[in-house]
Formats: sequence, structure tokens, C-alpha cells
Amino acid sequence: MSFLKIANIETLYFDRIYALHGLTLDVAEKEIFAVLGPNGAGKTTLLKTVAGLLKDQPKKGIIEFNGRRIHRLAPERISSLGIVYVPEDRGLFRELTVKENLDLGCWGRRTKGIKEDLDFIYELFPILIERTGQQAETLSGGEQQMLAIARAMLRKPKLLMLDEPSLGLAPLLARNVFEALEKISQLGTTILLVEQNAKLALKIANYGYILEAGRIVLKGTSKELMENEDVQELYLGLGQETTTSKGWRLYKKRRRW
Amino acid sequence: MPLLEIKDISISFGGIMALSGISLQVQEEKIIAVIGPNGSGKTTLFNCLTGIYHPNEGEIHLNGENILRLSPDAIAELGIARTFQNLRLFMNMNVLDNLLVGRHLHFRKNPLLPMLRIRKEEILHRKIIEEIIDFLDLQAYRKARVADCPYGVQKRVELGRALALEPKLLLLDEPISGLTSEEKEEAAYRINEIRGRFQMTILLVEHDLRIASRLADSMVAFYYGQKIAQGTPEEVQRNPEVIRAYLGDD
Amino acid sequence: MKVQQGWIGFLVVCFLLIPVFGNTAVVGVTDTEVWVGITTPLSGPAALWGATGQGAKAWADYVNDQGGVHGRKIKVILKDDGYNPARAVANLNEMKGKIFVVNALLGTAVVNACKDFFFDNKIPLIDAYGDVRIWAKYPKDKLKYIFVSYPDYEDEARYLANYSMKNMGSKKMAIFYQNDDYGKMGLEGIKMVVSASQGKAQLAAAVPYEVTERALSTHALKLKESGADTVYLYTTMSHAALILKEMAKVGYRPKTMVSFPMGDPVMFKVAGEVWEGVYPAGAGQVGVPGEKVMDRVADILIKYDPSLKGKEYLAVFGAVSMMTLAEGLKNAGKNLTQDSLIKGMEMIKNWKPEGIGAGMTFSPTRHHGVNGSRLLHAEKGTHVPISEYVIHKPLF
Amino acid sequence: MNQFLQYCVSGLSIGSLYALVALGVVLIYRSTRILNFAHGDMATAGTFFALMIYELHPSFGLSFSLALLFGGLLAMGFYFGILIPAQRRDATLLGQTILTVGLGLIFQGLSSYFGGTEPQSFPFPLSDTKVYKLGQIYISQLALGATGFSLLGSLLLFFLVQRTRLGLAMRATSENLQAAQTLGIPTRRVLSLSWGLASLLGVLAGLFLAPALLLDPFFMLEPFLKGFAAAVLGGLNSLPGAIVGGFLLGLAESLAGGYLTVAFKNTLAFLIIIIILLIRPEGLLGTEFKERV
Amino acid sequence: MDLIESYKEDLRLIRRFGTGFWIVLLLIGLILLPWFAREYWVYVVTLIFIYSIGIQGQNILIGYTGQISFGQAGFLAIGAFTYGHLSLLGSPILVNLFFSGLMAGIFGILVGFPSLRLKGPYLAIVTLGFGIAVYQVFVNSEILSGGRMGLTIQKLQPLFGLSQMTTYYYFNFILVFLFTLLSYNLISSFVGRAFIAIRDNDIAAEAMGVSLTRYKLLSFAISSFYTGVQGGLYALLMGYLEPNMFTFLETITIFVAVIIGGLASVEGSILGAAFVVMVPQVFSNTKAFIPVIYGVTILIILIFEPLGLSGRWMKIRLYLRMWPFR
Repeated sequence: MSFLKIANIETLYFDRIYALHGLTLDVAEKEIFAVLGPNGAGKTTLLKTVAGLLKDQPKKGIIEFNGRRIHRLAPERISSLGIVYVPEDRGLFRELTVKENLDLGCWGRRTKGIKEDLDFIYELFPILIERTGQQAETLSGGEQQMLAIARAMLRKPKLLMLDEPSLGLAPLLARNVFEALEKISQLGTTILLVEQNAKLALKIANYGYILEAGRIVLKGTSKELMENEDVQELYLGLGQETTTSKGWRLYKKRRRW
Repeated sequence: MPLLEIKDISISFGGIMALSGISLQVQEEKIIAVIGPNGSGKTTLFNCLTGIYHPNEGEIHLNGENILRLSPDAIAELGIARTFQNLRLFMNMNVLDNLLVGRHLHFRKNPLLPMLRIRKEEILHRKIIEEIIDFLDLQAYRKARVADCPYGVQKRVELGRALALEPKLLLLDEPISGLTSEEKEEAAYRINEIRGRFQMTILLVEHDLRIASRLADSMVAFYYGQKIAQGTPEEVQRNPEVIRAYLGDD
Repeated sequence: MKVQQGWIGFLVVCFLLIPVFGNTAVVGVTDTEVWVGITTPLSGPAALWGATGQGAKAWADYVNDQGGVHGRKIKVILKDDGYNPARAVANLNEMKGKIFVVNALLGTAVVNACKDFFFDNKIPLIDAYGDVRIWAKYPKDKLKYIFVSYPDYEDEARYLANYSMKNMGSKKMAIFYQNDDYGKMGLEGIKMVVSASQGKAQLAAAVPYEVTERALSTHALKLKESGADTVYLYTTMSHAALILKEMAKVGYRPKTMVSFPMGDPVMFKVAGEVWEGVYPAGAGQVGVPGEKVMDRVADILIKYDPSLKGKEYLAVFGAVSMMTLAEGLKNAGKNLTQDSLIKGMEMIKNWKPEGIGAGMTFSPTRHHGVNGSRLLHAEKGTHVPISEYVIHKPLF
Repeated sequence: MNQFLQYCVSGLSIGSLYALVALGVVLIYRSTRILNFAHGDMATAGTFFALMIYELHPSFGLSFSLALLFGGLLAMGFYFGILIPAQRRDATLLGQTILTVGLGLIFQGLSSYFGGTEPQSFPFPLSDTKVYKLGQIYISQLALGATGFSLLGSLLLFFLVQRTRLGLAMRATSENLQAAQTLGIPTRRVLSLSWGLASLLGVLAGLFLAPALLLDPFFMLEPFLKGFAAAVLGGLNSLPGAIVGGFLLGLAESLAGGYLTVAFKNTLAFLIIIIILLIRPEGLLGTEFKERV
Repeated sequence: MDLIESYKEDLRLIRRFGTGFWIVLLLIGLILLPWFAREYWVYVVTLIFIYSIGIQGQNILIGYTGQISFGQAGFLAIGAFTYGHLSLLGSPILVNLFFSGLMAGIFGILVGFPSLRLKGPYLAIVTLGFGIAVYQVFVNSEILSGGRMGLTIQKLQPLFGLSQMTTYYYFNFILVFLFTLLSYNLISSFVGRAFIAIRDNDIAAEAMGVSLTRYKLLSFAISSFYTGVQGGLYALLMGYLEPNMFTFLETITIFVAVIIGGLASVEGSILGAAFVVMVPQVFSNTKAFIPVIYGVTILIILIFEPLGLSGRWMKIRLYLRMWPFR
């Protein structure tokens, strides 16, 4: 049985526009899954739908978590089941301090164990200790991302969903963040990752999905994906004809998926 | 004389330099691509060019005229049109009206005409709009509310709206991001076609190096608010600093 | 498609035809009933004064239980206008065709907006509580259907100012007034007295307020600064109480004279101890609660409409209007028409409704029944009359 | 000089109550982006409720605390019963604002019906007419108490919002609703508490205003508008701003009335607000909302 | 059925035969109304006409341009008193009405200036301040407010042997008709598009060459012109003016009407006007409960129809058009 099972979900905006078009996806426990795809393909919508942030969505289909149906539950309920979503804008409370942000991550937890978790986080991101009293908005992009992940970890998530963690980060920082994610995964947390930076994502992921126009068009282990020609060309920038021809093909390129 | 001349502009937000000392010249009927990682100041440059931000220092000349302190609408009147990275359409209007807003500057603004419902002007502009609709293949969506259209169509509408302005300089902020691969090809083809058909100069920001380099006559790379390379696409892509900025140190 | 459009057309026509029904030519009088219309504020900021309309209705109910007038029951249609002139006119128009006479109209703006209704439709108006000078501008023949016995604010202010100057030695006067016709008329009256006094008295301050304003400490300080020995209040009940409290707070206790709307002893409850010693004016057509005749009427009204408890003064105010109408109906005799009612009204001579007030008189040349004032004094929880009624010249 | 101080004192004492009203307005605006036009009417209803309880059982402690509870529950009821269903149907913010207008009308009608339209003096433990003299300056017991209590109320609110877990959740929810939801914070309950708390503050202001302004169904109209203006002046998303705005407005009003013209008191007060807003469009302590292009 | 063959046809005000049929039927019904309805209804509908002009104006500002204003009472007062004073000078009615609108429009531009810097509730407070200032100026200046007794205005003389009420009815009917046409014409022209563009996305609108300054001020001017005319017509109907007729309650009434009717909808404005005039009137027998009933109807409408009456109207229309198939 899969850990998170998404079957044939359809999500609409304004009751009219399809964002997800019968999408099916499975996530197994304790692995890192990456969902790749261009802007507007529905990656963010997918995560938001799972997190329950889109009202009355998905319109159709089933989302099961640990064998339990969670679609159309209130986001608070879904969160309390152990699914934590870190949005693209990181969802920090910018006017609150780092400490307060972390405190909010412990919402609903008993005091027991918080100390250890905090220690773990500070070990993972030592910079946060220095920044404890600062307002979140004064942090740099990378620090904000670390804080967001740290806060999510304090909720002891079973499934951690991250939307473009590398967005706007300098490469070095992005790599730091991804290394941290790898560590987190090794400790037993399932991670569902949405990325544009396919290279970085596939490096740490065990499995990958390619999402286009609201559908999964390709899936496989990250190794398979990395070896796929189309993926190489479209997402990894390793295509052959980079700068040569000025002529444009107007025919539709045939794809192997 | 270059169509657009940017001299040494700088702008900072809350102490962070978003652009520092950028200079750039754009010749007529050329396509220039601005590349760079997220947050490197590409969009900020566009915002400075269209008067949404006013740079702290420097000069911007369009056809020899200083446009640095002008308001966005005045700049549009001088012939700069743009699209936005996150679509900024008039979501509650239909596609046709969106394009007609683009024609706004070309209307004869006699208040009596609308009041008495004299629509000669309107019909004239409708004809031009129809050409754009044909060009962008929007016929099926003419009367649809923009909010109801798929993302790809919305992108085209935004492009069409900028075209309707008949600008001398067209600024495209990530015109092909978020499109499916087929749409990307089509969009790139259209951008190339715009130059030929409408004789416009195009400045575009793009993430996708592959397409950008195929499209552009020359390329500029930004990194943390600074221009790190300029030249033909080949040159820029081979520039070690660019490679580092994009791919990291390894 | 076409068929269904036809149906809808039919429905629309039906809808438009609805108002046709109910359009009957009743003039509001039958052998057993006479219909009276009252529009008054029952909701909104002026709802308190709606007690006059309710009082009038309660008195009509009482009259009906006594057998009515000439065997006719007085039927009252009471409508809310929220103190909004447009709605008042609409109410009158709705009642038109059902009612014989209108009673107890309230509010200067309302009266002003409605006046043409009476001129045009030849429906009598018995009593209106609003600036009486509205009517004074019109030629007598236009006012055939209008009967009012409401005191003039300006005359009253003159009376108060003159009294205080002569009997209480006031030299420096100040007025605190509501920023509308009522307050401004009061101001005008006092100004006239001051300018006629040849320098014996002066107007030290005139401080206006707005009816929505409740925080009056600045106003009180202004009055105190003027150093006036007598302050006149042309205000609502609330504002009189509030300004007196504020004045007391800053240690300012001049002689205070207030207009007749505050003649109600309930002011002791509202204002508390600061009300003691105030000189309220009394209106010519009503007495002072505490007088036997007044209390008897008030008890009757409360019996018929318990919600009037605590608003006896206003209720009696309205009831007096209804009494006036009933008297007119009585005088008009069995054969009731607009003309006979007017004749009946004009037969009223020096008549004190249920023994209340200074006595009102109407005649073909006089439709302002009584324009009188007297002075009261607030002593130990009651208002004690300290002068006889002074009757000013009727205005029309 | 004495006169000036006297104007200041009276301005500050009324300003403290404006601040209390403004706090309620800000609390709701911050968390739900709704301008609550029913704020004044809720306070009125609560104050009438206090009077009713007092008449049944003359104890200030009981009647006041029940009234505060009543006000809070009313607002929470409105949030759960009306606002959430409307939001489920995608009501616009303006639509939700008009919902509060409707609610205000209902409260106003009910207060008139059950409470009566006549002005009533409101029984209160502090006397309105008992006056203390500090040098040449007079201050009434009530004004002193009102200022004290509104400062105390503001302090308690500050403590609640800044120092407690609930306050932390409130701040988080008002800043980023979605993020709060994903952290499992029960946002609806937190928001309803914000509504309840705001209404409670309104009732508190009403309880102190009623003895000074006399109780009738419309006595909160003016203080509400002023509180609203004060909230905007201070910046609609800043709680300290509401307090500053309230005091400033009271002071401006009093001084303008005292030294310029009492007839144009309100106009002058608004003129000051307009000038300040033109210089700082986001209010005195408000934070600017920057749109990303 | 409704195939469009030319641009011109597409730009017509009434594109469908069915729509035209209904409009004609409605107009005929309204024209005939005074002949079979009681005078009371004639009066109420006249009042709706008058209100719907101002509410259309405010809808242009609030609904189409997206600027919140709470200064309506001020514009009403300015329009009404301008009308009053001009009518005392004896100038003809239509000229007076034009100047009522114009004067309000000029003040509208003045109030519009803060809108260039302020948004949402901040703008609302500034306009609210304007309303209060106008009120205080009128209250405190006897020259402007026409003295202690207020301003008495010459009413409309009955024409063509009609009763006075009917004359009012037709006069206002014609004006409403013209103003409604004007609203439709304006919003479907480049002006209306510019307004909507500013509302939907001001930054994009500016980038397309729509001058925010010009069009925001224009929107304020047009809306207050309408409201000024409403004030003038109100003065003409009442025959009497005093500043207390234009308080904050009037502002709230107009604001409620705009939202209840439906934002950005001309039909909605008329429905909203009908709502705010008729609800208190129809229930005037319930006395003290009017505010409660009024409030409850507002709640019910907005909970079940968040887009206001015009939203419901659209759904009914859609339903009828699709009728047998749904």
C-alpha cells in the first residue's frame, strides 16, 4: 500500500479552469519524490490540493494518506495528520521573529520532545541560532528557506511537501538546503518535492514525476529520468542544438512519452 | 543612434542593491535577451524601463529622450510596451476588451463620442485587433472572460495586448515560461515573427537559456544586480562567470 | 423559446397590474369609522419622538372605547418614516385614499417636504411638530387645511431671555444650541432680546453642536470661558443633560434656561443632580407632568400602550393633538366632510383639552391654536410652574 | 496655559475611548480585512444588555462581565453563523463589509426595541459629576477611570497578543492565513476569538461611554466613526497605531474645537487625518503594502 | 440565432432580439405605470428613479473603477443646494440640474486627488471626512444652507394636463433613461475599459498607457456628477432642503445599494436603488422593526447571492435562455 495515494484528481479554479486533469500519483514511505515541470503545469496546484488549501477541491478523485481519505478536509485537519506543506513563498510570518515562527511550528504539540527537535534543527541549520530574535523578513532568502523547513520539521511531519525550495537561492545555498533535505529524509520523513531545477532535484530524489498541463506525462526512478532524452533536453539543458540553427521548426516535436 | 540607451542605472530597496550601474544599448529591430538566475534584477530592470520604479541614479533614453522620471503611462505613450512575469491581465474583461485596452493610446479621446455612442473609432481599432487575434490564434477566445482561459491563452493575450499598443520597443518578461514544450516553440516562433512583421525591437527576459539563445541577436547576463556578460548568445553562454552563476561552482 | 417569452410577458403585466387593486375611492369616512394617518419616526435616531404618534394613537383607542365621536371610531394608521422626508411623503401618498385627516406630523424637514401634500390633496393636517414659521409665509387661503398648536421657538427664546433679564438680572448670556432650525431660531430670539436691551445684556457666546455629537467637553469649556451668567439650551434632552454634566465637571454652574422639549421631569433621571435649579420653559398646549390633569391623561395612555412608560411627556404631546382632532370631529357633527371638519376646528375657542394647557383657539383667520410659554423651575425632582402662561401672538 | 492643559486633558480622556473603539476595529481588520460597521452597534447591544442585567440584579461586577461575554459571543456567533457561510460562497470583501452593515442595522433595531429609544442614564460605579482638581485642571472620576481602564485594556490586549500562545496564533493567522492553516493552527477558532475580543473591547468602550454620553440606541454612532477614523489614522494593521490614533484624534478634536472653531471641530479633525494620510498613506504606524511587479 | 456579421452589429447596445423585446416591454410598462397604478407607487418609483441615477454614478466609481468612497452624502448635498440656489435665481430646471452635477463633479475631482495615493479604507476615510466637512459647512453657513428655515424650492409645475406626481414621474423617467443610456455607452467605450482596467490591475493599466491620474479623477468626476444630479432631482422632488437631509446614513444607503445591487452592473444599480427605497417603505408598518428587517434582508441577499441582485438576475436570465434544456 502506498503512503500517499492520489488517484484521478481534477482540480479546477473558479469552477471552470482545469488545473489538474485526472492526475494520478503515488508516494511511498521514507523516500524523496520530485515532481518536475514547467511553470503553470499545475505543480503548485497539486501540492495545494493535497494540503487542502483549495476550497472544495479536488472536484473529483481520491487522495488517501496512510489509507485514510483526506481530500476536501480542512487544511488544519490535514496538517494535524502529519502532512506539512512549505509553500513557494515559504509561508513565513514575516513580522514575527524566528523564535516565534519556530514556536508556531510546535502548535498543538506537548512540550515533551520539543527540546530535542529544536536541537536537531539547530544542528541542521546553525545559522538560525544567531537569528533567533530577528524578524523573519530580515532574513536572506536562504535563511528564510531554512527557517521554513525547520519550522515544518518541528511539526514532526510524516510527509513533507516542499514547493520549489531552490527558488531564488544562490546555487551554493540551494545545495545546502538540498543536503539538509537529504538528511531529513534519512531520518525517516517522506518528502514530496516540486522543482524547476531538475538537476538539483533529481540528484537527491529517489523517484521523479514529470507534470505537464495538469497530467503526469512521465515517471520513473531519478536515474531513469536523468537518462531520458527528452528530460535531458527539456529540463537538464543538455540538449544538442543549443545555439546553432536560427530556423524554427513549426512542426510539433514528437515525444517519447 | 540606438533606440534605447541605458546609462549606469542603479536602484536599491531597503539597502539591497537590486541593480548597480547597469548600462545597455539596444539597436532598432534587434532581439536582446536578458538572462540570469532568479532575483538577479532582470525584472527590476524592466520595471525601471517602464517607470514603475524610478532608479536612484543613471539615465534612460528612448530615441534620445530622457524617460527616467516619467510615469508609466507617459512611457507607454512614447512607445514602450511590456508583458509581465506573473500575468497582469484584466481578469474580468473578455479577451477582446483586454486587447482594446492596449489600443487605448490610439483612441481619439473626444468625450462626446462615447457619450453619444458614436463607434467609428471603435470599429477602426477592432479591425487592427482582429489582425492581432489572427496572428496569435485567439479567435476561439475572442469573447471569453480572460480568467476562464487556460494559462497559455492568457500568455498570448498579454502578448497581444502589448502588440496592440504598437510600441517601438517591446519588453517581454519571461514570455515562454510556464508553457508546454509545443507552446514554447510556437511562442518563440511568434516572437521572432513579431520583429519581422511589426518591425519592433524586442527586449526579453528569459530563464530558458536554450530558447533565449536561439531567439536573441545578442544576450546580456545579470547576476545579483550586476551585468556580468554581454555579447552574442554563444559568447555569453561560454562566459565562465555565467556558467558559475547558473550552475554553481562545480 | 417564444412561447415561454410570452408567458413571462404575461407575468410581467400581471405584476404591473397588482397596484391597480386597492385603488378604491374611499375618503376615509364611513358611518362607523374615520381614518387618521400618522407618519412619525419609529426607527432611526429620532425614534424617541415617535412617542408622540404612539400617544396620539393610544388616545384614539381611548376615545373609541368611550364610544368614539358621533358613533365613529377613530382608526389610526401609524407608519414609520425614520425622520426621512422622502419616506414621510411616500407614507402620506400610500395612505392617501384611505385617510380622512393627518395627525401629529413630526420634524421640520418632514413638515416642509409634506406641506404641498396637504395643499394639493385637500387633506386636513391637525397639528405638526416643526417650525411653525413654515406656515406663516403662506397666504391664509392656502392654509385652510392646516391647524397647528405648536409654540414658536423664537417667541419662546425671547420670552426666556426677557424673563431672565428682568427677573433674574442676567447680563451676560450664552446659548448652547443644536445646529438646525430649532437651535438657530432660539439663537435668533435671544439675539433680538440682546440687541433690544440697549447694552444692558450681552451675548457672550453662542456654541453650536451637531445632533450626532455626544462628546461635549470642548463645548462646555467654551461656555465656561465666556463667563456668561445665564446659559440657554436649545438642545435635545440628551444634549441638555450632557452639557450640564460637562459644565458641572469644569465647575461652571450658571443659571440655566432650557426650551420646552426639556420640560419633561424625566430629565431628573437623565441628567441627575445637575438638573436641580434649571428653568425649563413649558409649552402652551401641554402642561407639566405632575399636574393632576396631565397625570390622568398619562395614565390612560400607558394603559393603552404600555411601551409609552417613561415617555409620558411626549405621549401627552401627541395625545393633545389627537384630542384637538377629536374635538374638531365632535364640533363637525354627524355629517363629516373635510369642510365640516374645518368648520368644527374653527369653532374651537379657548379650549383646554382635558383641562391641559393654556387653552387653544382656532378661527377662520387663525389656524395657529396656541403659541404660549411659561416658566418652570426644577425643584426636588419636579418641575414647578413659577409663572402664568404668556400667550404670544399667533403666527397665522 | 491652564486652559490649554484642560483642553488636553479632556481631549485625552475622550481619546482614550476612541482608542479602545479603534483597537476593536483594527483587531478585526487585521485578521479578516473587514471593516466592521457593526462594531458600534454591537457595543450598544452589549451595553444595553449590561443595563438589563443590572436592573434584574444590581451588581456591577456581574452585569458588566456578563455584558462583555455577551458582546464577545455575539461577534463570534456572527463570525460562525454568517461570515463563514458567506465566505464559503465566495463573498467579496466589500460584500462582507456590507454584511456587517446589515448586522449593525439588526442590532440597532433590537436595541431600540428592547432597550427603548429614550436617553437613559447608565448606572455606573464611577461618578460622572464627581470631579478632582489638579491645580486649575478638572478631571472627573469617570474620565479618570475611563482613561485608566482603556489603558489597562490596551495593556492586557498587548500582553495577550504579544506574550501568549493564543496571541502568537492570532498574529500568525492575521499575517498569513494559509501558512497558519498548514501549521495546524485552528484558524477559524482563532479568527472567531479575534472577533469576540474586538467586540468585547467595543463593549468595554461602550460601558465607559454610556455614563458619559447617556445610553440610547445611537450613542455609539459618533464614537464608532471616530474610532474608525482613529484606526485609519494610526494604520489599520497596527494595534499600537490604534491607540496613538485614538489619543491623537481626541487631542486634535479638543484643541481644534477650543482654539479654532467649535462648529468645525469634526471637519478640522478630519482635515488633520487627511493631511497625515497624504504624507503617510498607510497611517502613522501602519506598514506599507508593497506589491511585487 | 444571434450570428454577428459586422463589427457594427457587435457594438450595438442591444444585440439580441429577445433582449430588445424585454426592454421595450419594460419601458412600455413603465410609461403606462402612472395610468393604472396608485399615486403612491408612482411616487415610490419616481424615488427609485432618482436614487438609481446617483447609484449608477457610485457604481461607476466603486464597481467599475474600484475606488471606495464614503463621501456620497457630501456630493448629494452639493448637488441639491446648487440646484436650490439656482432655482431661487429663477434659472430653468435643466440648467440647474446640469450645474448641480457640474458643481458636484468639480468637487469630485478635488476629492479624487487623494485617491492617487490612498487605497481602500484609507481612501474611504478621506472621502468620509469630505462628507462631514460638506455637512458642517452647510450647517454653519446660513448663506449656503438658505438660512435657518432651510431652502424652499419651486416644485415642478404640472405639464400637459398631467398631475404633478405624474409630471415628476415622466420627467425623472426620461432623465433616468438618458443617464442609463449614458452609463451603458460610457462603460462600453474606451473610458469604461480604462476604468475596469484600473480596477482589475492598475499597474498593467498604467503600462498600457492608461493615465491613472486622469482616469481616476475622471471616474470621481463622473460619479459625483451623477450623484450631484441625484441631489438636484431630490431637491426638486422634496421642494425643501436642509443640511440634515444629507448625513452619513445617506452615504450608507447609497453604499449598500451599490453592493446589494451588484458591483459593476448598471442593471444592478437600478435594482439596488429599488431595494433601498422599497424595503423600508414596504415594511413601514412594522415600525420599530424596520432596521431589523432591512438588516436581515441584506444578510440573506449577500449570503445567498454574494454578487448582489444583479448576480441573481444574470442567473435567472441564463436559466431562461437555456430554459428547456436545464
